[in-house]
Amino acid sequence: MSTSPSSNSPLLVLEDLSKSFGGLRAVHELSFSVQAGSITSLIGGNGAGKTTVFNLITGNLGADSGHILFRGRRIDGLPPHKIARAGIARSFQDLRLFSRLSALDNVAAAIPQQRGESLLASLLGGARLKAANRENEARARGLLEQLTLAGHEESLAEQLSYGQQKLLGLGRLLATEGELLLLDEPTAGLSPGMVEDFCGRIRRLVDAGKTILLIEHNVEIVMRLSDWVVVMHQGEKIAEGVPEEVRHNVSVMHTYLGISS
Amino acid sequence: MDYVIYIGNLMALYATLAISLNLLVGYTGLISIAQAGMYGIGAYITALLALNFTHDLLLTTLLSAAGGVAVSLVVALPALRLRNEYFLIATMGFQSIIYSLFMNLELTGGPNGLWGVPHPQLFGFTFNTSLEKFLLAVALAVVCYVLALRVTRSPFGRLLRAVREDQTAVSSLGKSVYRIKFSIFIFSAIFAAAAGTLYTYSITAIDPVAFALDESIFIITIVIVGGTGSLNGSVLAAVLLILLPEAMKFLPIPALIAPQIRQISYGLLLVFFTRFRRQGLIGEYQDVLK
Amino acid sequence: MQRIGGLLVTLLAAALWLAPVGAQAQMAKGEPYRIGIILPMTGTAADYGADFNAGAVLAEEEINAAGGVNGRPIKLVLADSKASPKEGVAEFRRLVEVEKVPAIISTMTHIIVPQFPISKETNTPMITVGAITPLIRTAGPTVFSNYPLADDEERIIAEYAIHKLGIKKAALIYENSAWGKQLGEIFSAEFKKLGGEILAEEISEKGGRDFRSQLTRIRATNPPLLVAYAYYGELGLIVRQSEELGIKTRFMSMGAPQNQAFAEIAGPAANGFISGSPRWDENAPQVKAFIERYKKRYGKDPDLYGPYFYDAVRLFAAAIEKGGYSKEGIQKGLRELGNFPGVNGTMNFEKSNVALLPLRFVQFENGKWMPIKN
Amino acid sequence: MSVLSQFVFNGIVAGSVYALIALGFALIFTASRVFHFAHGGVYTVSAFAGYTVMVTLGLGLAAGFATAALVAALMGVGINMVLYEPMKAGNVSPFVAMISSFGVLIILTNLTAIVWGSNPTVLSPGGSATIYRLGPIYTTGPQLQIIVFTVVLALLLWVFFRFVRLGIAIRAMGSDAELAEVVGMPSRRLRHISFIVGSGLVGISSLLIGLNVGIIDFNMGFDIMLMATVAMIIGGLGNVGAAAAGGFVLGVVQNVAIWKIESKWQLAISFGILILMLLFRPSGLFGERGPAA
Repeated sequence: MSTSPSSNSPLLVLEDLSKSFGGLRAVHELSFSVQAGSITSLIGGNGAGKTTVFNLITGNLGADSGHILFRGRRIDGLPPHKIARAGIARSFQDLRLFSRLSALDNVAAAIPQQRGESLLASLLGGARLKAANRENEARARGLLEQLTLAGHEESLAEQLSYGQQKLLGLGRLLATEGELLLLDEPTAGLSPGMVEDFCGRIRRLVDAGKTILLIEHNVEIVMRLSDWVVVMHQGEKIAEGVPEEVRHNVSVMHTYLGISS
Repeated sequence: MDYVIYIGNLMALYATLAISLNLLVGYTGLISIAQAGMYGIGAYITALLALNFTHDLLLTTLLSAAGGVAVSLVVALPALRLRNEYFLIATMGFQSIIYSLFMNLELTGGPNGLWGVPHPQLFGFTFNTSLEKFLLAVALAVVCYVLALRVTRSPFGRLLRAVREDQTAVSSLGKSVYRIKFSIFIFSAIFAAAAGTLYTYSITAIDPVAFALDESIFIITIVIVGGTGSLNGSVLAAVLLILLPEAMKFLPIPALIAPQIRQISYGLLLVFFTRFRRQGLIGEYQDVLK
Repeated sequence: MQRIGGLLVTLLAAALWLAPVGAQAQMAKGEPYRIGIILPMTGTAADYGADFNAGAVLAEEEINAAGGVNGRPIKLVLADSKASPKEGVAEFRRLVEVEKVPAIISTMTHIIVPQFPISKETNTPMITVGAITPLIRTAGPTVFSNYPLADDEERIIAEYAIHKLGIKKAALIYENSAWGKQLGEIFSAEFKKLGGEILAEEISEKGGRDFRSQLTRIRATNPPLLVAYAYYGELGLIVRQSEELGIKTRFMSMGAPQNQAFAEIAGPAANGFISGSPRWDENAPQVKAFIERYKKRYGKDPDLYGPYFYDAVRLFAAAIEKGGYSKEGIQKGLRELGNFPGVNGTMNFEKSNVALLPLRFVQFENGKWMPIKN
Repeated sequence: MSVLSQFVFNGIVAGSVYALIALGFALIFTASRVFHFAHGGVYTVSAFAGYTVMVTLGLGLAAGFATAALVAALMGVGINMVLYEPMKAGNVSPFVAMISSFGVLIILTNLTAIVWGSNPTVLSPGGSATIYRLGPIYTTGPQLQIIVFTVVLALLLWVFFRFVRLGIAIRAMGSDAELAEVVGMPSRRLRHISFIVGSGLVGISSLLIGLNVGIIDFNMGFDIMLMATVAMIIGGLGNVGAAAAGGFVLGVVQNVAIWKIESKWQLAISFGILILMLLFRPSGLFGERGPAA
């Protein structure tokens, strides 16, 4: 196993990852990698184990066996917040916004390494803390503005429309400054117009240097956006490749695309 | 006058206890019923120090707070791994164990408790009147309020509320939920223990019953009535709930059932505020307690 | 705020609806003499409060029916300590400052001890009843007790066991409270001083209902004597569960079991139980009359301490008559009463603030407490 | 050895009392996910109601038990209707309901003191129980009755929840309200049924326990609820049979510990066990699932 980082080594590597719940095999000997600066999509039917893979990567679940490497370092076994700090940020299918916090607070809470983030620092206060807070809030406002949420800074997250909540979730994700973004069905439930908007945003993120691992049901979007596609079925990888290859793979047509279209 | 001052003293102590508990319950979503235990730790440490070594106010307060920190570490390390009802039940377990220690250790005087605590001294000044002790309690409440306000308005406070809303999401942002909960738990224990110090000095004799489970429930009643997530609410409710039974003593209720009626009124307040007015008297939002 | 106001109004209405018709006779006229009384009316020790209050109220009613003191009625102002020192202190202060009472009756060791400094500070005389702690002796001139303290009572009980019963080995169980612990520890010390041996020492929780594991430990030591300090409810259960566990021993205690409820709870298992207390001679005519009156008023037997509260109220009434209705007058009055004929015996505060009453030993036989011959 | 066997037996007697209370408590928890502390208040009031009919009015044992069960069932379902159902409809967290429930316990306890007084009330006078000796173990008639009643009841409930459609539905409802509607009954009504049955059982238990102990008092609901909670955690949440088993385990451990440890530490031991369980086996000794994290 090679752990020496080199310029063209992948950003994220999964090696023989397995996880079962009780007797149920959710993920079985799964291996794939994500190249820096790419959009990789994870597709498969319901229960294929996609979200479990996300939970394994982010440390919300512990793998039964196998390794996960990020920038060539093992991250499996680390607690979720350390993995997030290493540069992996995720969104959730059910958003998991801080419902009774303002939109601004939702985004501001995600900014890493804030000065007043520890109890002691917040008790001591001081001018530098105030300045840092102003700066962070300005950054959060900037993000909200980018996401067309200007004017909603003080609204509670739960008071926003569903589309706005999805945007806010993206804003919170971006505020973490993570390098690898795991997006769990970012376009589900959105109007066609908003789906387009989201695709554009995802593209621009990659252009700005982010790497993206995507779970997506909408095949059209997957084909259009992805650089690489990994197909899962019942916890196992059954195919991977560039979108064209995968589209022509018969077994994929049968097990996944055939059913979902 | 001393009676009124004494009641004021109790109000200030309970305001401190309620504010410190509200940081856990209202801001962080940690429903703890071990607050009376932490309060008792401070009270016992103070009584033991004052009877045997020193009744210097600053020293006894600091050592009590240190004791509060030590005990809260013991409670927090396991309890903070649990969520919601499980956390509540674990704190109930610790509350009962702490009470049992007060009740049965030789050191704490067992059920007899400790008595004859001397008046506190600070830089050669002795606080020997009710009024002076009342002012100390008010000072503590003010310090607690100001620091709590500072905490809740800081980025750390934002994280507290974020933890209350969704712990998984907070950890996905690279923030250690455990560290956040741990720090606020300790902060809360420090003020509960300091309130215990002043309680000991104002009453001069302590016993285990003052720090039993009922006391924890009373403190959480103040927090709920005042409004979870509202510091002003905690202060207001501390004043009102101490005043309520005192005021009821002046009502023409038959003497024999008046005490039970007062207890029932506490029960009614708990039911009313959890069922119909979860934001408390002046709480932030309808739904903080959800 | 409005909600709280509404609640108060509702409670007030409920209280008025529940209020019983005043039972006080209107013989005495004028502004009443007020006496404060602080009892545990709620919480685990509420059964004490109910019994103690019954004794005190009977005295209040009788005094007033008989024309009061100096033609004026007396009025008890009841306060609830909730068996909590915090409340006990608050109530003491409230009674003195707001209710303006010049004298207070109080009970329970952990309640009265923090009240001592306030009694001294405000020069308010207090009679403590049944709080048996020797600390009362050193609490200053304002603190009185009309019940002997544990160092006297338990010493005599230990002497009785060793000398009269000729038993040198005993097991001990006591209530896990300031009251029970002091009784138990003082008995243990006195018993050992006289050459006795304590085979086992166990506690019972106030409000506890299952003492089988403690008693099983005691059973293993096969004690010829089991000394038990608990109030009558728990004490009755201890005796009953001892029998159910096959423990064959003689029981001994202070006065707590001397009432009807104990007899019912313990049943025949209590036969041979020896109780030593400064309690009355049941055959004395004034005592018989008192028990009759008590039964008529409450439909049950008096407990141990209730009659001492009855006497405490009468002591204050007599002291007011003698020394006047003021804090100083009442203290002076109490000291000058001479031999006051209490229902429990003759009380005298001339030399000491603690009334010295001789102990009487009685034995349980078929549902009744019988005097021990010789 | 004779001492140890007596300790174990004492534990079984104490455990059957915990188990009896924990049964109804767990049944209600299974259906509604509420820590129904007011159960202790229902226990107290129903005991006194039964006492009034049985002793004060002299209508006999059967009438006493029927009254206690009826009063308890009505109170239980009433509390559910007035408090928990509206909270559920408002999507309020179960621990708010738990605090509310504490309030109801305080109210019922003190109401009992007002109506029936604060002195212990004698339900069965001393000397009325037959004492048996089984080898080195001493016991009484009422103790054996309680143990048998508890074991039979626990088995019946276990069968009910495992094999009867209604029982399976109630168990399923705890985790997923829609699942329960498979039996064609709204989940609301299923919860009402659970409150009626769980509370009715505690009504019967209150008199049974009262007859064994000999006395009842207004304050008896508090301590017993603490122990029932510990029993339920030890056994495993969401499983009625496990809660009963937890009661027995708690009783036996508590009493056997006293064999070697001073009795004053009994309470601390019980809660120590609780915390160890929460830490190392949060799903309980016999539970199927861990805490919903």
